[in-house]
Amino acid sequence: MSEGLDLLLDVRGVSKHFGGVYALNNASLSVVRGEVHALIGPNGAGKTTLIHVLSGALPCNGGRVVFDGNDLERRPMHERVTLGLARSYQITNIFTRLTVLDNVAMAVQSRVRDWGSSFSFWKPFSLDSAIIGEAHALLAQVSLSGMANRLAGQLSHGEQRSLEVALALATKPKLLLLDEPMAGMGPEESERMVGLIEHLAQQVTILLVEHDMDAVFRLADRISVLVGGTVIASGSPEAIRGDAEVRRAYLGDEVA
Amino acid sequence: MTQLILEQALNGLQFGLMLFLLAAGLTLVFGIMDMINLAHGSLYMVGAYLAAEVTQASGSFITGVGVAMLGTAVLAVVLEVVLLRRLYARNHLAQVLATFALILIANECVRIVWGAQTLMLNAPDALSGPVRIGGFLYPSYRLLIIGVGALIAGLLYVLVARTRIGMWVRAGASNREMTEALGINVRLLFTAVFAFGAALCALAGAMLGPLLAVQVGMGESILILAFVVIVIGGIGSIRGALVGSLLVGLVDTLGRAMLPAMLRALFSPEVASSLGPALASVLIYVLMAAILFWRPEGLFPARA
Amino acid sequence: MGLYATTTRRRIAAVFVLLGLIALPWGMRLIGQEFYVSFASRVLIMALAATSLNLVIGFGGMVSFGHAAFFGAGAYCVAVLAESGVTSAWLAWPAATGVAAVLAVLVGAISLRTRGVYFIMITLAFAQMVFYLVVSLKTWGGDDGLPLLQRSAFGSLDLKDDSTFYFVVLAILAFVLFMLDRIAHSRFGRVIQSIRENEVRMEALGYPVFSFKLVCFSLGGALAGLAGALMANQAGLASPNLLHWMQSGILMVMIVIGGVGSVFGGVVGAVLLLVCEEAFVEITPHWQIGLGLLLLAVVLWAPLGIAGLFGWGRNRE
Amino acid sequence: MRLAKLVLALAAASCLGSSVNAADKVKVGFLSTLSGPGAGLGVDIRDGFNLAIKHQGGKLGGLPAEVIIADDQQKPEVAQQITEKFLKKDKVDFMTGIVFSNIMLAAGQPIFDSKTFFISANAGPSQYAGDQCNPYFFNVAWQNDNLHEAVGKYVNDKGFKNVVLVAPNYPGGKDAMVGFKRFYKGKVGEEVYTKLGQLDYAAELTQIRSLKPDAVFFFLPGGMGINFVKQFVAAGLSADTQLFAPGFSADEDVIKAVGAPMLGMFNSSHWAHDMQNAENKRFVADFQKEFGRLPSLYASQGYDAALLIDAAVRDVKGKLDDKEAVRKALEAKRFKSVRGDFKFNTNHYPVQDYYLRVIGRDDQGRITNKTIGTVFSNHADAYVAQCKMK
Repeated sequence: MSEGLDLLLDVRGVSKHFGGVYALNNASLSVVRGEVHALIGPNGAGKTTLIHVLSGALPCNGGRVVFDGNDLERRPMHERVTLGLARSYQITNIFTRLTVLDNVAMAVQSRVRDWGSSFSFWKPFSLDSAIIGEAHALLAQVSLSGMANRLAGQLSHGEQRSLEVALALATKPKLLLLDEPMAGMGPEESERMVGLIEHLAQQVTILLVEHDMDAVFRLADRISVLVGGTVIASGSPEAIRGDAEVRRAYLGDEVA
Repeated sequence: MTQLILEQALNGLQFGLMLFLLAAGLTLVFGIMDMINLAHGSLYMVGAYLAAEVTQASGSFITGVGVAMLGTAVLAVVLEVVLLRRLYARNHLAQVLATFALILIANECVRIVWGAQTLMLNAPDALSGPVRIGGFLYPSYRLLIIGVGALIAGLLYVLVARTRIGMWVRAGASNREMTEALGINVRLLFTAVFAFGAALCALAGAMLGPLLAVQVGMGESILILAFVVIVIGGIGSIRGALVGSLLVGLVDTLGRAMLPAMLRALFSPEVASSLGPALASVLIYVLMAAILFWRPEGLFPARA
Repeated sequence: MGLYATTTRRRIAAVFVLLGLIALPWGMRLIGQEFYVSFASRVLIMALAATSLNLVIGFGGMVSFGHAAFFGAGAYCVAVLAESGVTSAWLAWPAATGVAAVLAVLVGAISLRTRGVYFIMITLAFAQMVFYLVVSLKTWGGDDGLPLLQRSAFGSLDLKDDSTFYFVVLAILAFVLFMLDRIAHSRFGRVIQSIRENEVRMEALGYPVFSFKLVCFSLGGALAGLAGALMANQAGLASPNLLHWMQSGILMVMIVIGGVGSVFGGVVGAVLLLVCEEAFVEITPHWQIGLGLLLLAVVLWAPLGIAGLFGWGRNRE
Repeated sequence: MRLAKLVLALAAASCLGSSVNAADKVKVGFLSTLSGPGAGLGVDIRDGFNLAIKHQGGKLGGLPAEVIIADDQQKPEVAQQITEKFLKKDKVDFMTGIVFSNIMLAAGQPIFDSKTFFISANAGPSQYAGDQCNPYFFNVAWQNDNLHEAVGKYVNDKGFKNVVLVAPNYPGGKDAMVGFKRFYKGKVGEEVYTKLGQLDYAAELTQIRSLKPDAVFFFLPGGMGINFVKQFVAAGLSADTQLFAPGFSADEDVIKAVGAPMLGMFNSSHWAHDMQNAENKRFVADFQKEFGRLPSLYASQGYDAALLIDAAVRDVKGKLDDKEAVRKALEAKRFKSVRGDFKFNTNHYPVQDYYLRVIGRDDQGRITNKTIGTVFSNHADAYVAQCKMK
């Protein structure tokens, strides 16, 4: 169904089991360059497991993942990031004891390939004005400029979620995996996050895992539905909304 | 030749079970409380000293062992309530250092109470000689250790796998928060487990006293072996501790017995005689490093 | 205040301490206590060793229980070289540093596959292997150790003179501390400290965490080797005791007392521990009780170490 | 406290001013292993040494004795450190007390360089007996090999044909085996080397049983020896195999720890508490009175070390600055040793008799050593020829 399109991510029949329990069972999915692709599904459907497998945090038990023409099998997490595959975490995962600016600078620094890159032992980091400047720019993008010198641990939940996104963004990804960016947010914070994602969508391809259906249908160009470890449908929001199987398996009890 | 290997294997089994007595308590405390307790060796030492003292005073080895277990358990409760409790939430480095401090304090206290000289603790006369099994003589006291070790292993298996307390313990080892959420008094559970571990420790000290020197510092040399055992087995797993101790016992014993002879077949006698014992003495560390290389969480990780 | 802070004020204080240390030999000569110059060299060497471990544990977050292996390797390297006629410090000391670094790369490459307690134990295992192998080697003196009949030749300086040796040690330590301070604030230093804070996130930001940890571990090992080379010179002996696991434990004690992850933590800890030991020993033969209580007190009430108490630590939350 | 000491030291320094001919007191730096597994040995040497001074009314050679005691923790670098303190800070006249050879070798050179006499009450490394012999080193105990040689001689004389040797896998252990074999010419069934600090000897005992030797000689210092003897007897090997050890593996401290299983074990020594000379009777009786235990051979060596210093100081009439005279006085050894008598060889190691002892019950039913005969008379060590004493 996606032949002829410019595929950025192609997931083919990926499985992952823990002991005898299958979290992913022959799941397939493709993300086209430039789109916002949402992945939805009931709790326990395997969404976060898929994100873990894609980012390299968990090895898969079968299937292939091709990203931007590279087979990802056996590639460690950090290499995937270098290829342009960044993720955010469902449970906020930032450096709470660093300042907000340092958090982002650390992420920016991971891309630096000038002399010595991150194996530079001597030059004080405080003189790395390029990195720091870029970090400030990123903070401005996620509206955290005023917080630059606060400890990340002292931010509000919503601000931490924004920082989480900024960290992923700082690696200059081609594909951004956002794992429930709106988890635990109030309506106002959610609204701000939706705005941020809309803004980001202009620069980067996004695979979005989210429970907030309003947000999903507002943001997504295409939607895939994961149920019981298998993708049962992929298509435009309208097609998904109208898909009988999806309605029966999942949407029925939430939207209808 | 086969008989010799058989006898050496029995020696390995015996040494393994000897280590298991110490490792069982260590792995329990470690697995459930996520607490590295270097002072475990000190409890072992205190157990041996109490056993030696009471055995000499009362003339009965069994009384000695009993009092040692009880006394050490009481000491452990005091220690847990006063000090160790504060360390559960701390990182491993803090735990290592605090319990290392306890080793220093315990060693000096024992030296003040009992002096620097080695204490006497002998097996009851009935068990002091060898018995004949099959084609060879075997020390009866070592058979007793095999028996006690196997008994403790069985008891622990039943306790952990079959009883309600065991269920809590297993729950505590795999997920502390969840156990607490289930309304189990984790604090009390921890104290109880720690006291139980200490009693096992004292049992080990008292049982090994007749084979080993009862002296200050006796805990440290065996503690490292016990740590090797539980790390090989996977921390927190009783089954792992048993497999680990048997593995260490067999590899160490057979290595010492076979390696020099095997090397002699390969190298000149001079090279063999200097290489053999050196290799044999590092064999268990090589074993541990190799196992951790392939299985970085030990053979039976408790927290899958 | 961020994670990697060493303020200007602290640097000024360090300069004053340094000046005091430079004046120490004259002061001691003035009151006729030259003995303490040699004692001070030993303290500074241990401070260097502790600092090297602090780089691994405090900055890199890798709780290594086998640091003595690298310390001892450096000492033995100098002694073995001296026996075969290489007495020049310009050759022997870098060689000791290099040998320790290579050993650390090997040990680290295997050990860093594991985490937590498993890492503690596997590093201990490697140190034990080195210990037993060295003790059984007759050519290296076994448990007698390998004597170093004369101190290394260091250009025109006469290291046999205790004050000269002291100044050389002091200069090396000062340089290493300066270097550590630079590293702590460099890109590399920030990366390893962030790995200590949140390893998974660093990997997810695209950092090859394993390589960074290995480099940090090996750097610590190399510096320990340098300390070992100095120790062999100071004691006139490469002793297997330097390889013993208790030595690893003592170094750990020093950095915990001093301050884990603070640039001066290793120095503060080494000075405090050795001076306390020196003082306790004169009071009672059971001085280890005092040491034990001190250690307990630090762990319970000053988790950031003495350096942390005075706000020299890595962070004040 | 440190400050007070400093002030005292300063005052003392200014009072002394220029060097006086006769010292007003004798300062002895007593460095020994007083903590850790080897502590028992050092404690015995210390107690023996102190008893001798007490017998001399708190004096050495008629001068008030000041003994500074320090613990080397059985660590060479600690010993080296304390030695430096003794030499540079306390400026002692004599040093003594070191138990272990590796510690001795670490501490020796600075002592000799500072021209301070070291009276060894135990450690007798072959280096200092041979090519590294030194005018400032005296040993009142033995050369390390001697006790092994004595056992080797006895085992050889008694016609044992097949002996298994057991020692820890480090050079000291291998040297002991060499010492034994210097006088034992029969067949060595096997030389078993064990891990340093090994706990369990089951594998070695099984191996020994399969070799069917008529005697076993072991050199396993400290706790290792205790473990070995206990397990040897429990394995029932003592029925057909005679166990031999150097004296320090079968002395009162070990007997106290092992008890009955040691009965019937042979060992060599240059001293025994049942020796009948008057000095020894007094020493043994007073030691028991003072410390409530039988003295070990370490205690006897500590006692002799103090007596040697006492005699030398008296000889030179307190003129301790005259190193040459003090050395001559020490070499002359004008005191009666509790072991009967001995004299110094050219390398300053004793030439003395070695005895065989067996462990049995005495009249009071105590388990202890009994002397059963002389193995060597006026025996010297094997290294003296290499010594060119300056």
